[in-house]
Formats: sequence, C-alpha cells, structure tokens
Amino acid sequence: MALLEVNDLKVHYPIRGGILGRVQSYVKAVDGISFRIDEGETLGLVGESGSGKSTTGKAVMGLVEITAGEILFDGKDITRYIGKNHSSYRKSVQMIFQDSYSSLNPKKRILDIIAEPLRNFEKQTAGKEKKRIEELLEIVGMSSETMFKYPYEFSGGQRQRIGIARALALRPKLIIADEPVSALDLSVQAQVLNFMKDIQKQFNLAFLFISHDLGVVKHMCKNLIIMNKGRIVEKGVKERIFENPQHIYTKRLLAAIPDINPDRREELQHFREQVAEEYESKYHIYYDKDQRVYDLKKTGDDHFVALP
Amino acid sequence: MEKNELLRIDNLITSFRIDGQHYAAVDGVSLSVSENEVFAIVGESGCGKSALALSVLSLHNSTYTKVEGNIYFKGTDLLTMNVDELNQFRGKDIGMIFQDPLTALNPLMKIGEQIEESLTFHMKMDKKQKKARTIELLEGVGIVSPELTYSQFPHELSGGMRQRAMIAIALACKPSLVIADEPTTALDVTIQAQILDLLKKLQKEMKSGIILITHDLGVVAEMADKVAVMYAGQVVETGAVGAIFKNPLHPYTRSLLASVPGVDSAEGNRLHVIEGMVPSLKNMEREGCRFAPRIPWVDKSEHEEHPEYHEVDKGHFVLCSCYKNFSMRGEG
Amino acid sequence: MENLKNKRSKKTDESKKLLNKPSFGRAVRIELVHDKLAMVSFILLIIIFATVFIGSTFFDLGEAVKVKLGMINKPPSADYILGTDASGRDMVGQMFLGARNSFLIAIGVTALCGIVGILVGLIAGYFGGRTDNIIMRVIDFISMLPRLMIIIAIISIIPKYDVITFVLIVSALSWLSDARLTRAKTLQQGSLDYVQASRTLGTRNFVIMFREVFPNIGSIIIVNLTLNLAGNMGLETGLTVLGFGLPFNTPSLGTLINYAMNPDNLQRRPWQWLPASILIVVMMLCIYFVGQAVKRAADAKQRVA
Amino acid sequence: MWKTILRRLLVLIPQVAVLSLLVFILASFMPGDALTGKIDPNVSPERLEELREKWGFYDPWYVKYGRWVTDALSGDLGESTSYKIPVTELIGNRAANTFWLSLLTLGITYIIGVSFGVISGRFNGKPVDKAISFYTFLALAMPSIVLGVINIYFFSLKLNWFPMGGTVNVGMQPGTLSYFLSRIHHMLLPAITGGVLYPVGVIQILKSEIVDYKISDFVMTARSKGVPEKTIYTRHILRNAFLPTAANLGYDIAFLLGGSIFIERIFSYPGMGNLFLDSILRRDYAVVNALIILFAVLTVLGTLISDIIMSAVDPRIRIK
Repeated sequence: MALLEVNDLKVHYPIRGGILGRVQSYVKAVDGISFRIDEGETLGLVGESGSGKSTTGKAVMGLVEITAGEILFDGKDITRYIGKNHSSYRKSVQMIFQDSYSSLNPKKRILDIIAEPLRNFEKQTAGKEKKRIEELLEIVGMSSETMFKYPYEFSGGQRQRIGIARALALRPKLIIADEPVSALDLSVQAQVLNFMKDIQKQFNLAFLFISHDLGVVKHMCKNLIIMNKGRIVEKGVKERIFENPQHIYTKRLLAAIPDINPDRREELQHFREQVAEEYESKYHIYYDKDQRVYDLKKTGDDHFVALP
Repeated sequence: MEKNELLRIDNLITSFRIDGQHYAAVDGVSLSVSENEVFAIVGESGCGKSALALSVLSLHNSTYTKVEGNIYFKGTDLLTMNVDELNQFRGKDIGMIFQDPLTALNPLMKIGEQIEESLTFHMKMDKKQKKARTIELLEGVGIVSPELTYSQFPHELSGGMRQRAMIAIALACKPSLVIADEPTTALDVTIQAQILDLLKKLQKEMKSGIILITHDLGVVAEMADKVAVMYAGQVVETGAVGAIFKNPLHPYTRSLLASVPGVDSAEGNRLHVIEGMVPSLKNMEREGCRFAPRIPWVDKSEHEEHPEYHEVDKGHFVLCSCYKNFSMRGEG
Repeated sequence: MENLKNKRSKKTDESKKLLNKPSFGRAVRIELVHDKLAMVSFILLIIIFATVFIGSTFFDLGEAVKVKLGMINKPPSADYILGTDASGRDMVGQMFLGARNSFLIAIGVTALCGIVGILVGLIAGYFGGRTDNIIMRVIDFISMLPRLMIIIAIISIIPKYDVITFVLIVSALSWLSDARLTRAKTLQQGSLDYVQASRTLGTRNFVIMFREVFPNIGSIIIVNLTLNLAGNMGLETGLTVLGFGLPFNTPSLGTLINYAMNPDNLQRRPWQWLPASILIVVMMLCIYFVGQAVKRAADAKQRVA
Repeated sequence: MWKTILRRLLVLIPQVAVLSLLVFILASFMPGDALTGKIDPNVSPERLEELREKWGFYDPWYVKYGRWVTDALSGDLGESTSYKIPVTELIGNRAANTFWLSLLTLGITYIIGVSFGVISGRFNGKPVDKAISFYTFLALAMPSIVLGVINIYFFSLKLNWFPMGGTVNVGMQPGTLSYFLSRIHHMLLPAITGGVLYPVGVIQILKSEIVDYKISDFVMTARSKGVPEKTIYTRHILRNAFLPTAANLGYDIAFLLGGSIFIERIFSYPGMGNLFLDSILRRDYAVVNALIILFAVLTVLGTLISDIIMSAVDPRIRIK
C-alpha cells in the first residue's frame, strides 16, 4: 500500500473582476492529478514554471487550499486536516525549500531553528534536546558548534543542509523537496544531492522531488511525472521516459536540454527543429479544443501518456 | 584563417570598495575576442564574470568600483575614455543583453520606443525610417506580430518575448560586438533553447563577436567557439570549446564537468563534490594557486608560487602547474 | 503565462533585501557613534528628559497654577528667570510641568497606537484573505474621516474630560498608519519560506506571528514609532493651542504657546510663548535625528557604518 | 481603468452611508436639539413641550435619522443656529476662501517638493542632499502652529511685510485689481507657512524613488545603449519616479481643500477650517456635522483622483 496517494487533486485560484469583484474565472494551477509514492522511493515532479508542480508540493503539505481531490497517507484520508499546522501528519511529512537564504529565520540561532519542531511535538529536557540537535547536525555533516551561530554566517549549501537537518528532526517518512538545489551553484548542488541520497538510504526516506532541471531529476529519481498546464502529460519509469518520450510536450522538453558534448551541436540543432515541427503540427491531437491536457492512458508497463 | 581581433582585454582588475577597502573581483584577466566568434566566459557565482562584462563598457558605479588595466576595442582603449566618448561606442559598436528581462526594460516606455532610443543617438534616421528599422528588428528576433509589439508595454509580453526585445535593442545599430550577461538564466529551458538558437542565427548573419557570460556548462557546449573558465576572479583555463570539454586540464574545470548530474551517471552513483567553499571577496587568499585549498590531497609542491599560464597546445592555456599530475580524489 | 523560472539570483536577492542581520541593537549603537548629529541629539534628548522629569518633581502643580495677582506679566527678572504670565504664574514651573505633560501624552498616544496598530497589522498581514479584507475595509473607512475634526468634535462634547480621555480619543483615530505599516511588512515576511517552514513544523499561527515574524519587522516598527512620537507631540501642542487639547488647568507646552494667540502677548511678551516653542522644536528635531540613525540601522542596505 | 473608477464610486456609497450614521450618532450626543435657537426664551414650558412634540423630538432615533438623511439629500443640511442662515450657504462663501488658499499652498508645496526632491535624489549623499534632508527634519519638527506664530511675529509685526490676518483690506472694492492684490497679499503668509511644511512627504518619496531607479536594471540598459546621462534622467528615471508623487497629488488636493485648521486659526483666515472651530465653540452642530461629512467625501474624492492619475500615468494598471 503506497506511503502517499494523491487522487484527482485540484487547486483552483479564483480571479475576481468586474465591478462588484465577483469571481469571474479560475486559475487552474493544479487541474486533476493523481500519483503514488512508495516508502523509500524518489518520485520526480518535473515541469516548467507555471506547470503547477510547486503548487502540488504545497498542496500535499497543506500550505495551499485544496479545491478537490483526496490525499491518503499510509492509507488514511488526511485531506480534511492537512491544513492544520499542528496535526500529527506533520511528524511524518516534512519539506525542504528552494531559497536556502529565506527558509531559515535570520533572527534565531541554529539551535532554536532546528529545535522548533522538537519543541512542538516532543517535550524534552534542554540537555536531551541539545544532544538530539548535535546528532542531526552530525547527520548533515556539520560541526556541533554550528548550533550557536546565526544563518547569515553560512553559505547557500550549508544553509540548505541545516534546513534538511530541521526536516529530519521528527523522523519523517516523506520529504517534499521543492526545487532544493535550483538556487545553488553546480559544485554545491552536487554536495546536497549526494547528501540527500545518503539520508534516503539511512532512514528509508521517500522524496517528492520537484524541479525544472531535467539533468538533476534524471540523476535523483526512479519514476517521473512531467507536468504541463496543471496536468500530467506523461508518467513512468525514468528510463522509458528519457529513451522513448511519447507526449509532444515531453519530447520538446527533453530536446531543449543543452547537451554537454559540443560535437553533437549540429545533430541536436536538427533534432530540435524536427521536434518543434512535430509539436506545432500535432498540437491539436495532444491538446483538446480549449488547450487542456487529456487524461492518462497506459502505453506500456509503467508508462502512461496523456492521449485523446 | 586568422580572424582579426575585435576586443583585447589586458590585465583587467575590477575592484569593489567594501568598508573603505578595495577588493579585486576581477583580478588580472587577459583575453581576446575575434570577429564572428562566440567567446563564452563560464564560472560559478562570485567568480567575477559579470563584473568583467560590465567593465568593458564601464557600466559600474564609479564611486564604489575601480577599473584598472586596458580594454582595446579595435585598437582604442575604452578605459581611457570619458563618458561622452564612451557613449559613441555604447549601443553602436558594442551592444549588451542583460539577464532579467522583467527589470531590464523601462516599464513605462513602449517596446518600439526603447529600441528606437539607441537608433536616435547613433543613426541619422528620421521618424519613419526608425520605425521601419525597428519593425524589421522585431521581425528579425522572431516576434510574431512586430507592428503590435511595437506599441506594447513590457508587462504585456512573456519572458521569452521580452528577452527577444532586449536582443533587438542590443542589435539595433548592428554592433560588431555583443556582450550577453546570462541571457537565458531567467528563462525556462524550452524558451532558452529558442533564444540560444536565435542568438546563433543572428551571430552568423551579422558575423559579430559575442561574449557569452553563463554558469551553465550545457549552454557553453551549445554556443561557444572559445571558452574561458573563471574561478575567484582569475581565468584558470581557456581554449577552444572542443579542447576544454574533451581534454579539460585545470583541476577546477575537471571537477566542474564531473559535478554535472544526469550526464552519464546512472541513478546510483555519486556526483563529484568540490571540497570546501568559494572564498568570499574579502577573506580570499590571493597568493599562489587559488584553487589549492579546494584540492588538499594534491601536494603543495605541485602548485606554483606565482602561477603562470602554460600553453598546453595551440590556444589552450592552463593556470598553475598543478594540472600536470592532478587526479580526482580516490582515482589516484 | 509568465514562463520565468525563478533562478537563484532573482529570488535570493529579494529575500536578502527583506531580512537583515540579527543584532539590531548593536547596529543602532554603531550608527549612533558614526553619525555625530544623531549622537548629539541623543545626548540632548536624554538631558532634556532627565531635567524635565526630575525637575518637574520640584514644582508642585498647585503652586505653579496658583494665581498671584501682584506678579502679572512680569518680564524675565532675577527671581522669575522666565517672567510670569497674565495670571502671575511663574513660567519656569509651567515649562517643566508642561514639557512633562506634553511628553507623557505623546508617549501615551504613540504607545497605544503602536500596540493596536501592530496587533491589527500582524493579524491582517499574516492571515490575509477574508480577515485581511475586512480589516482593510475598516481601516479605509476610518482613514476617510477627517481625524482632526472628529477629535475636536468628540472633545467638545465629552462631559468628563481629562488627560486619559484625551489620549484615548486621539489614539482611536491615529493607529491607522501603524497598522498599515505592520501589515505591509508582515505580508512581505509572510511570502518568505521561513514562515511556510514554521507552519509545516507544527508551530501554531499565533506563535509564528509573534516569535517568528515580529522579530524580523520589529526594527522597522521601532523607527516608525520614534517618528510618530515627534508627530504626536506636535499634534498635542496644536490641539491645546486651539483650546481642544488638555483640560484648562493642566499646563502643557501647548498652553504656553497659546499665549501667543493674543496679539499684544505676541508682540510685547515673547518670554511667555517663545521658550516653549523653541523647546518643542528642539525636542522634535532630536527625536527625528535619532529616528534617522535608528532607521539606517534597521535598513541593512543603507547602513553607513 | 473605468472599472476601477466605477468600483471606487460604488464603494463610496456605503462608506458615506455609514459615515452619515456615525455623524448622526455623534450629533445626537451633542447638547441642544432642533429647537435650540428657534424659540424665544420666555415661551411657557407647556408650549415648549407642544413644539417639541410637533417637531418630532420624541420620535425613535431611526425616524429622526430617516428625516435627517432625506433633508440632507435634498440639500438642506439644517440651519446654522448662530448665523441663522442655511448651512450650505454658510459653508459656500467660506469654501471659496479656503479653496484659493489651498490652491496657493498646494502650488508652493509642489514647487518646493518636486524641485528639492529631484535635486536631493540626483545628488544623493552630496552636501546639497544633506542640506535638504536637514530642511525636511526642521519642517517635520516644526508644528504648523509654532511656525505660524513665529512668521506672524517676524513678518507681520516686526517687518510689517504681511497683514496679521483676515482676507482683504477694509474698504476695497471687489473686482478691482487692488482688491485682488490685497486678497493675494493676505493669503501669502499662511500659504507660505503651509507651503514650507507640507512638501516633506513629496520630497522624501521622490528622493527614495530616484535613488532606487538610479541603480535599476533598465537604467543600466539605457546606459548600455549610449544614452547620455541627462536623457537617462528625464526619459527613464524621473518618468518612473514621478508615478507615486502623482498618485499622492490626489490625497494632497483633498487634504488641502479641507483647509488646515491650525493655519486658518492662527492667521484668523475665515476659511472652512476656521468656521469649523467657531461652530464647535458656538455649539453650532449643524455646521459641524455638515463640515465633517464634506471633508470625508473630499478625502474619498482625493483617493479617487489618485486612482485616476495612477491609471492614466501607469500603463501597468491601465492595460491589464
């Protein structure tokens, strides 16, 4: 039975207009998506800005109001109290944020930042708490006197690791990683990604890995979900999607990735022109009359595509 | 055929004033860009690549920034010029494209107006000619309906279209050199691909030189003819793009290439991690090889006291001798 | 659809602007030392407050207000340094008591408006949505009212009327700017990840508002309070001069300046209204200069030191 | 754009309704009633009772409120007990005085405000900027009452350049040039007093906007196009910097039309501000309430003017 199951999730933001400010239309940020994550698995949620991937992450964390659909954790339906700050659901699902600079409160020392979740759920003596924080800093590869410093004294990569230590405090089963490395430089990015894999093995953690960077996703995830216009265009095992993309949007996305090998420049150039033509000509096939993505159809074992 | 030289930067030092002290962000960089060539400058945040780009046209705020050395554009040194002389070059011979299309355009001026502005100061054209030239430019950068976009405001355009308008501005007077400072960093990967293809097409048509500033190695592989890799204010390796990607020598270049995820790595193995941290501008050890502290397993003797450039082969230079028998940690 | 992926440079720069270093107190000290003018003003303010508060204990209210017929309108002389007023009262006593009253009222109004403004601003800014809308409609309505006129109208019809009611009436209509500023800053902070993070860590909303968000906007609010303090002193003086400030028998700087309202006082007895005018302007100037230094300390990017 | 204006007007209706209710409640606390001043004192108490009955003094409050509103809508805001003429007429001739004084003050305010704001923004950090900042603190620290007193003391009494108060010299024929000049002469000192204090807001907004735009990306783009510094200021920096200043113009117009109570009082200038104070002192509450409503509506119109200016000047609001 899946650790997390999301069925037909919808998040619509009302647009108010007109004279009386009545709701005229909706921004369908997330328009009916379903997926599952098993224990210890990393599921990649990929898409460009505005595809609804971050909104999905926020919805699963209860940071955004859910318009429709249900969310099951360990088989239990938690849609109703997902928004409550202090629900026990918080102990099992945690989040890592993109902007390492603003995800730590600058006015608090690292000790208080990491201790926040502990103080909310576990009443411990100061000594035990300090020991637990030392442990957590140890796990993220940082020295214990980090505790007494302030966030501004650390680099982007270090701050991101402190964020991860905080997320691990309540021993969660699932971590929502919303573009965890997009704000980091290449070398620092590698450090954080390696480190996320280590803790995954050590604590049998599941990751919902949200990113727009296909290279990072290819490295980190087993299964992928490609999102566009708030819906899923393609879902399946990474190998199948990278080697044999079906949906024209996935093809265009994969073709657009700049290749690191300069010799393949011309070859890639022609391939992209080809994909662009296909995208233009077949657009009406893959999208219905009001440009909406179809529902998913099974096209191979562990490979689903949004086809009419 | 030896292309004639367009821009030669000679021992450029750009330093920023912090608490009364000057700290060099660009610490003695020399490079030359020829006509009809894309010269990529790649490096991580804080390596000084953007500071270098802004120094060419002296766009820094002079109270906080000091620029020393020489920048010869077709033989004349730009750094010795006052603002009025410089303004003859800015926009006419050298065009610039900036990173964030959202803020790089004046929100209260129509797109057409912002393109015509550089025509007004550099070209002898009347109103009608300027409008025609602008429409032609908008079409040239792949904007679908140029007449409409001519009288639209920046907030009405998407990120990709705004960047195309930026390119139209930079190329308005057919400059022989274009400096693009991270032109596609703020764009989605599909739009980035289109903008890069557009830049390549225009570069070939106008035979202009392009200095492309970026942190994305993939973009460099796609676009560049020559590459300079920068670290802590210095060029650590420079050469033809094939040499740099096929036969990288400097430890930093090799480490960077090994850190790129998704290249060949199966899901299992680990990415190469560069130890330590990029030193901040203020407390940076400026003596000796600046990358040495990041590769502690390499013996001190490998590094040069005063690192020089070694020409490994035609046009392929490497800073400091530590590249000779450098091996990744654990490969030894 | 805006297809801008929020790459590291743009988002981090914005959040850096909104957050500044933790030790606001230390930054204020540095700024004060660095800016001579602010330092002098700070010392001057302390001297004025000390003399006023300590000095006023020497002057008994009854004594200062008692009418002494023989001493009417005496110019400054040895035993009456600042002369006397139309009812023979010693100006020095009135200056001390007046300054203290004016200052206490200004602090009262500023503090009251500050507390109400911060509370309302935090709630509106943090919860947003409907609560924010309702609160903003109320604030818009109150800000529509001509503040001065309503205050004067209410004062003129209140039967029982003393310093406390005066402070309450003025505060009832003056907390709007505090609320708006706090709300704007809370909205800004609310958009940052550390607030979202706290919600996912199980921290209750009210704890997030006061323990997480408020410390990050506290410094800007303190700056606003110092500037309001000076403003409120001016307001109290003005109202008293018009006759709608403090009740008649309580001396304040306003009552002293009021002497200038009758032309021959203005012309021939400057000693009655000039010292109070100078004192109030000097005090407000000092508060503003100190406020500027505090403001620079609060705004990381403007720091001089 | 029209939608925002229409919405603003629609919002005005409930606001004024609530306002009238609040003013009515305020009025009901005020001593005296419709009869005060209308009856001669020696009328017998029974007759007084009878009159009160006839005039509906004992009706429930909502009936009184209903009658009051219908009168107000028909333009009859009640009668001034002290001047025995309809309130609207009384306010009418005072409004002209305030209008002209406010216009002059507004002119001085924006001339000083804009010029100082641009100078201190452009030469940010230089001595001239420091001098202007010092001036703004002085203006902030100077209550208008105190400045008024000092101005009268020096310029009227000592130097005798300006009259002490009033609107025109006695015996002047309205319509003649000398009458007009005398009116201006009377208005100058109060206008200068206000005009020197109010520009602080304009200066501070303009300065911070210019300083921010000087380092903005699109100014860098303009420089990279070879546009000379002077043109960058006029076409790029100032054009953007004036936006919030223009928006504030709406508020300032409404605020000044309200007439500064302090200044009109010190200069005993018979404007609406002064009328308000006198009415309070004379317990002439019909006038007081009318003025409060008038100024409230003026403030809302001020915000409306600001919205209109904003959408006219800023394409981002005009074109959604």
